[in-house]
Amino acid sequence: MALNPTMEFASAVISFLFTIMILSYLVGDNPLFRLGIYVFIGVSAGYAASVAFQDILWPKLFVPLITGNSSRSLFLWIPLFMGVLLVFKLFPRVSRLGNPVMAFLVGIGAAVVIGGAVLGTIIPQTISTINLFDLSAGGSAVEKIFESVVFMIGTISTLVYFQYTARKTPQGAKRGRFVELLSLLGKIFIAITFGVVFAGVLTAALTALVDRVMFIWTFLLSLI
Amino acid sequence: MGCYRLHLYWSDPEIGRCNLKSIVSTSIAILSGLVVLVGYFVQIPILVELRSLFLDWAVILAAFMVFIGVLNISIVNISHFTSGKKDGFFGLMLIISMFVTLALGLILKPGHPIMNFIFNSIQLPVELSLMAVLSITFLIAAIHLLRRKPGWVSITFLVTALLILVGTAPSPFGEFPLLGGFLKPFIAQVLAASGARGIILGVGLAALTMGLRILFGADRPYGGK
Amino acid sequence: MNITVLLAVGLVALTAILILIFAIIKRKAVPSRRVIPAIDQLRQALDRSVEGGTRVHLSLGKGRLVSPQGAAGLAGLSTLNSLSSVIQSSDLPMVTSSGEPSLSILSQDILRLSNREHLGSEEISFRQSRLTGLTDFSYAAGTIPVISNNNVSTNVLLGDFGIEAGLIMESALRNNGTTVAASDDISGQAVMFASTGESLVGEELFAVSEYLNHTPVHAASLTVQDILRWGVIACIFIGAILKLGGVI
Amino acid sequence: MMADIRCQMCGKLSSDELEICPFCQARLTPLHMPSPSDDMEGSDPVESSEVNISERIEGNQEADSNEMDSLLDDYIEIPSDPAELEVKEWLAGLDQESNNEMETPDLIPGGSADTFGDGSDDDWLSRLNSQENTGAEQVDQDAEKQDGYAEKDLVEWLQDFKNDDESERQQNSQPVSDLPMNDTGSNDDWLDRLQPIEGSVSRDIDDGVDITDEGDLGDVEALPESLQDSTEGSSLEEDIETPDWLRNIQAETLDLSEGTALDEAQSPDWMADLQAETFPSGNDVDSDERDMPAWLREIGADSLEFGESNGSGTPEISFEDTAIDQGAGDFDDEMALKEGLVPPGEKNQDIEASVLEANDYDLNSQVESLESFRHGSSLEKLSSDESVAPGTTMPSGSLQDFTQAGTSSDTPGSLDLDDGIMDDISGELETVDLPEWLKELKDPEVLSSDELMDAEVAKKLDAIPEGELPEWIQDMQPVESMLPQDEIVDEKLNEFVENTGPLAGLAGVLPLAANTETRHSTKPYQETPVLSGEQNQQVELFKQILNSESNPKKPPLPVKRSSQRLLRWIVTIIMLAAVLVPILINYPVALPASNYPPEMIQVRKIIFGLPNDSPVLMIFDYGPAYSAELEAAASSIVGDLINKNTRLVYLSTSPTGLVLADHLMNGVRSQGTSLIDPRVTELGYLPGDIQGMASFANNPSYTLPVSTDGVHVWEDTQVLQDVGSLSGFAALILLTENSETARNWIEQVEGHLGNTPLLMVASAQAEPMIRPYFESGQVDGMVTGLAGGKAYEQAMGISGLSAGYWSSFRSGLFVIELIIIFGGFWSLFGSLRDRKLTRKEEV
Repeated sequence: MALNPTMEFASAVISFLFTIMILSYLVGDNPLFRLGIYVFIGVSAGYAASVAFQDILWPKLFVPLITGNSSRSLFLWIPLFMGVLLVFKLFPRVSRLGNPVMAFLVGIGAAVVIGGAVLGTIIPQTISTINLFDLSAGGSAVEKIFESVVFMIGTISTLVYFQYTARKTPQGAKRGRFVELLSLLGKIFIAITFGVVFAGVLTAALTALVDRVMFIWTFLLSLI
Repeated sequence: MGCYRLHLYWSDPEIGRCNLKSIVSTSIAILSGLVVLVGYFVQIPILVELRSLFLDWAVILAAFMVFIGVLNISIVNISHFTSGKKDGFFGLMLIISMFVTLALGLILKPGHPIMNFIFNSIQLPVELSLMAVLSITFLIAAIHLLRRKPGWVSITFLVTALLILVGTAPSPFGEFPLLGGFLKPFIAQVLAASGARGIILGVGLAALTMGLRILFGADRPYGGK
Repeated sequence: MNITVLLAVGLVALTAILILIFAIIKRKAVPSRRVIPAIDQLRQALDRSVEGGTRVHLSLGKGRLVSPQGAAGLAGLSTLNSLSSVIQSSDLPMVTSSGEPSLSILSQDILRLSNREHLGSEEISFRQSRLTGLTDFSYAAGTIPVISNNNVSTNVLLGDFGIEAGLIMESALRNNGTTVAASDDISGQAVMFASTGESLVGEELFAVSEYLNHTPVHAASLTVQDILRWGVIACIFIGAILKLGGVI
Repeated sequence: MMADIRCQMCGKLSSDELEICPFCQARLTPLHMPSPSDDMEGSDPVESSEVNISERIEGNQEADSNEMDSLLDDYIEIPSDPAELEVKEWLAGLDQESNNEMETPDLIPGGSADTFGDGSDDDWLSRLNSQENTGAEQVDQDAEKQDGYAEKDLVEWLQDFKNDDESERQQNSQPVSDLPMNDTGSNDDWLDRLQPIEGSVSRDIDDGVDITDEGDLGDVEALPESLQDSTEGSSLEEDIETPDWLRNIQAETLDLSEGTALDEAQSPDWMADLQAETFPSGNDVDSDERDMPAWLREIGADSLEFGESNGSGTPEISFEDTAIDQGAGDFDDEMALKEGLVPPGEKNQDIEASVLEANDYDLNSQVESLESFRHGSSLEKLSSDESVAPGTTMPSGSLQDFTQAGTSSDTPGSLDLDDGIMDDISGELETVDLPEWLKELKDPEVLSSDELMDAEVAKKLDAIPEGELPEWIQDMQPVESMLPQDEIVDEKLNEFVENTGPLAGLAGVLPLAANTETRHSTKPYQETPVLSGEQNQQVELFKQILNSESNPKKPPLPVKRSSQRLLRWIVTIIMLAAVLVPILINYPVALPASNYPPEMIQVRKIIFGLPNDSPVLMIFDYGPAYSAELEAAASSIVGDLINKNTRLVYLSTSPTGLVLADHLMNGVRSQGTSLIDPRVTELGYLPGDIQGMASFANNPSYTLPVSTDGVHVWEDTQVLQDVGSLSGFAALILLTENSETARNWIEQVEGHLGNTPLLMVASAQAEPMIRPYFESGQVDGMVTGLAGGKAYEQAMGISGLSAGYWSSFRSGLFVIELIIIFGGFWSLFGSLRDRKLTRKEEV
């Protein structure tokens, strides 16, 4: 839904002001920056809360409870009650009343974590590493094998790098030579991974800088 | 409560007293977790239904959590303002902006032009500006890296980052075909991806044991432990 | 039930059994672990904070509890549990920040319990455990004043962080604070690697609590991780050979 | 009580009915009638002073022991005055005295044997700390100005002593006024007599160490401290051979110390005790002199006493003078050598140093104070070595009582304790208590220790018949064999003929003068064998502990905020210029992208192959911070989709995703890349993260049945009527900056897509994590970041949003590369320089 020109100009002015406020942090922490981030925190929280109400609580809880159309409406009194109990967490004296609800969330969260780790990470990532050696996928076999072997070495050595168990020696806890060698290799792969990701982060951030500089420039030009 | 160690669980009378409360919470956590976990693997209708129901409740409770968070932020910043602490005025501005946005959002809905106006005028430019600030911050961090932790790992990190950056866009002096055509893809698609996979697998293993510790009742953050 | 689900069930069951076995059998043994420099640096920083009467700040990230990123938040809470007992001896109580309301509430519970165990009082201020924002960047931006206004000398970032962690670490740097950081997100890890003296990589995030405060179950879970690690490596190796041979 | 009598010759116990010792034939009972004070065992100071003599002799050297033993024996055998009658009783009460020691409280913390075990250095430190507190309390008592010493005012150690001897005092049915310390009253008497003397001492000290009379209490209070200190200190001299008969005495008495062998490991312990005793000064000393540590005043007092004595010009005194100088020098050099605490030559400044540095309670200065104390105690030791006559030692009885009161049964070696007492006697003699009986021997005025000594020796020797050489002396011949090996008996000694006393007319005996001549050569012998290697190690360890405690842990080098700020400003200016300049100078934007990545080519193929009016699902899962990058990457793709008149349906799992989608659509419109109005349907926000994704993947029409406009899009012929599931879409495009979100979506929709291609527009920072899914075929095409967007536009032959950013982006990227290169080298060289500096510092 497009805004009318006046609103667009007002939006541009406010955007310009807040952009300057935040970029002033490059000079140093200052009241302008503080004002900018505090207002930003408030707006983002208010926006998130309004989305939570409009897109979750209202359609999924209150509407079914009010209309009673939902087949699960009977079950919806429970989360409502749990939600009320959660509010007690804000008051230290009665905060324990909210513990069972937090326990419920933590328990479900733990199950989601386990399910995600096993079904979403460990098994798929292991299988896809194995599938790299599928020569029927096409391409030069030698090149594919080379890449797959390097890939496997990188994955394995990175995994080995994290091994915690070590032997007690007079010089302190030490891992075996083979493990140390592999973990050294893993360290290289980790450094390379971080380097690549960091380059991506820099380019993403640079894009934002370019966007802001261009916005400021175009806004100033529009004033002239 | 002090009843966070399994081996202490029944020893201390003080602990014993609090066990009844914590046992209820722990049982809820374990049961709800087991239901959802088994529902992942076993397609028993009742379990699947329960899992779906619990997940829906979790989504609703997460929405409640957002409002509790709003109240939390309000309490902290009001106390800042009333106690005349540093940033008290900014805290007041935060509360005003938060409740104005929330009120408008509740009345007009998030998709309304006014809400979009607020978002596009404040949140979007601020986040983009913070991202722009990060570009300078990360660049300075890269400069200081070898000073902070000199070593071949840091050098590898910087050289890799440099190669990727050079391969991302042609330099004013022209392009390095070998870099853009072969080296960058190899580094990004093989070396970096393999390292990333190793890290992700490791995190997956750790997350698995972490989740199981909670289902065992060994870690009970809901009880304070 | 397909093969993937069978594998998943077997893996979860095996992990659970191994953790229980090691937690019971090795409950009195303190296993030998490799040195993690970042954790040593964290210990030193904590000592300096306690001796110097400055504050320790733990940031728990933004990982929603009911999501795969919740594991990182739970690991941060587990570490908070270990830290809180250490920090009780400091003049200034530690302060926590988070970008997720559930983490904020749970951290308040932990600090409250810690206060009761060590100080005999459950009183904690909301300022001590703060929810600084409800979105990624608002959380990071809201943490900047927490660091600069509270005489914080040690910053511990443990949880789900993206590149917005750069703002927190920049603030810590400007306040001459020591930062030890870990995230489950690789982008966050890369940024932390570049911005801090010593950073924890990948799964080391989940090992901090055991390194700081040994408990049988945590020790068992680290041991089991090592066992599973080699199991996965063996699977990859054997699977690759079988794949090359066209067996699978 | 008096079941046995200890023979003063062999030290063995014999029945009190015997007159001759069955072991050495020495006479046990003197030839006189028992006095009323026979019952006063343990309470008389002179009694223990006898033990002091023998024990000190043992603690020093055999030659001295023999000589002094002879004097002692004569003195016992031939009593001549009332004082001697009492002497016998004290001797008889030796055991009782020792037993009393068993009951005395432990005023020397750390003296227990178990503290020596395992060289538990931490224990010293903990004791140090505990002592610090008690010490502080004592100094607080010092600060109180008091008139005389009422019982309530007695300082801690004195109170303990008083309590310990309470039982004995009960037995004093008829108090003997001429005995000091026979009850609390007498206790106060001698203390009262102490006052004026202390005053004079204080005045004397004023020359050297400025002390006012206010510190008197501190002086008296410090007495047992110094005694305890000396006691511990003298315990270092236990490597000396002792004759059997002395060993027996030692054995008997050492039983009291629970068999604590005088092992070398004691060194750190007594140092700890000394250290602890000095803490009061360390804690509370300020410019006010009254807070000066008590032991310090003693040193000053004693030193000045000796100095004063020198002035009197008596032979012993002149001898003492030289001995003192030599001894002091020896001691200081020795201490500096052994402990390395203070360089040689600074010994005389130690006292002032300790006082000055005590303000900020520096443990190192405490150690210096300790050394300075030992310096002082050494002076006393030397002087007491010269004044070996009984008369000299008798007054120390009162001190002995204090000491025993202040010595626990587990103090390592009560013999050392007595040694220590003797060390202090000569120093304390003039200033502290002169028992009544001794006063009777002299004029009313206070005498110096040397005069006292002369008088006593003369009295005893005159009482011995001339020409008679007691048989025990003959038994002990030849004297040379008893002398230390390193001692050279010069010819003068043999030529010397005794003309007074029982040895009159005999040559080659060991007169006092001869003894004093040999004294010089024995000094090193007395002082040298103090610390063994292990003890030195422990002293070093102790010093390390003190240093580690006093030196706080080095925090990491603080970041130079000014240089940080400057660097930040410079980098900011450079980057802003790099981004702005291409805009200002209208830098050509039509530069080619680096290359056409294969994943982007796949996207182009798929978009190009989409039929018109086909439904395309877009998922906006990125935050506002990444909107610039992702809009630049996706705008041309969206423009193509609009141009193909596709039915765009979008949703978001991010609360801000929908408004960002709106922003993108508006951007595309404003860019004018689309030819027609987009047919866009907003499905809305999909909550619940992975659960929501799974739910939508399983049953999209159930999860999001209506659009944000309230239209039932799944039943609307214009929108999604023909689409029942994800596989019904022509393409699914995910826009995200988060690899986790991408992974979750990939995993959830994977089984529901059928032939529907899954495309991804991702941030450059997520590329390495998402790329494997493209490699594995789970993702059919991908455009990453601004570069990917530019490449796509270039491939499609259009100039969109990314083209507008491109020139500034390229310029900024190039500058970043340069900054990383030069900044990296700068940091590398800087760190190398730091390493060199660190190595130099270490060297």
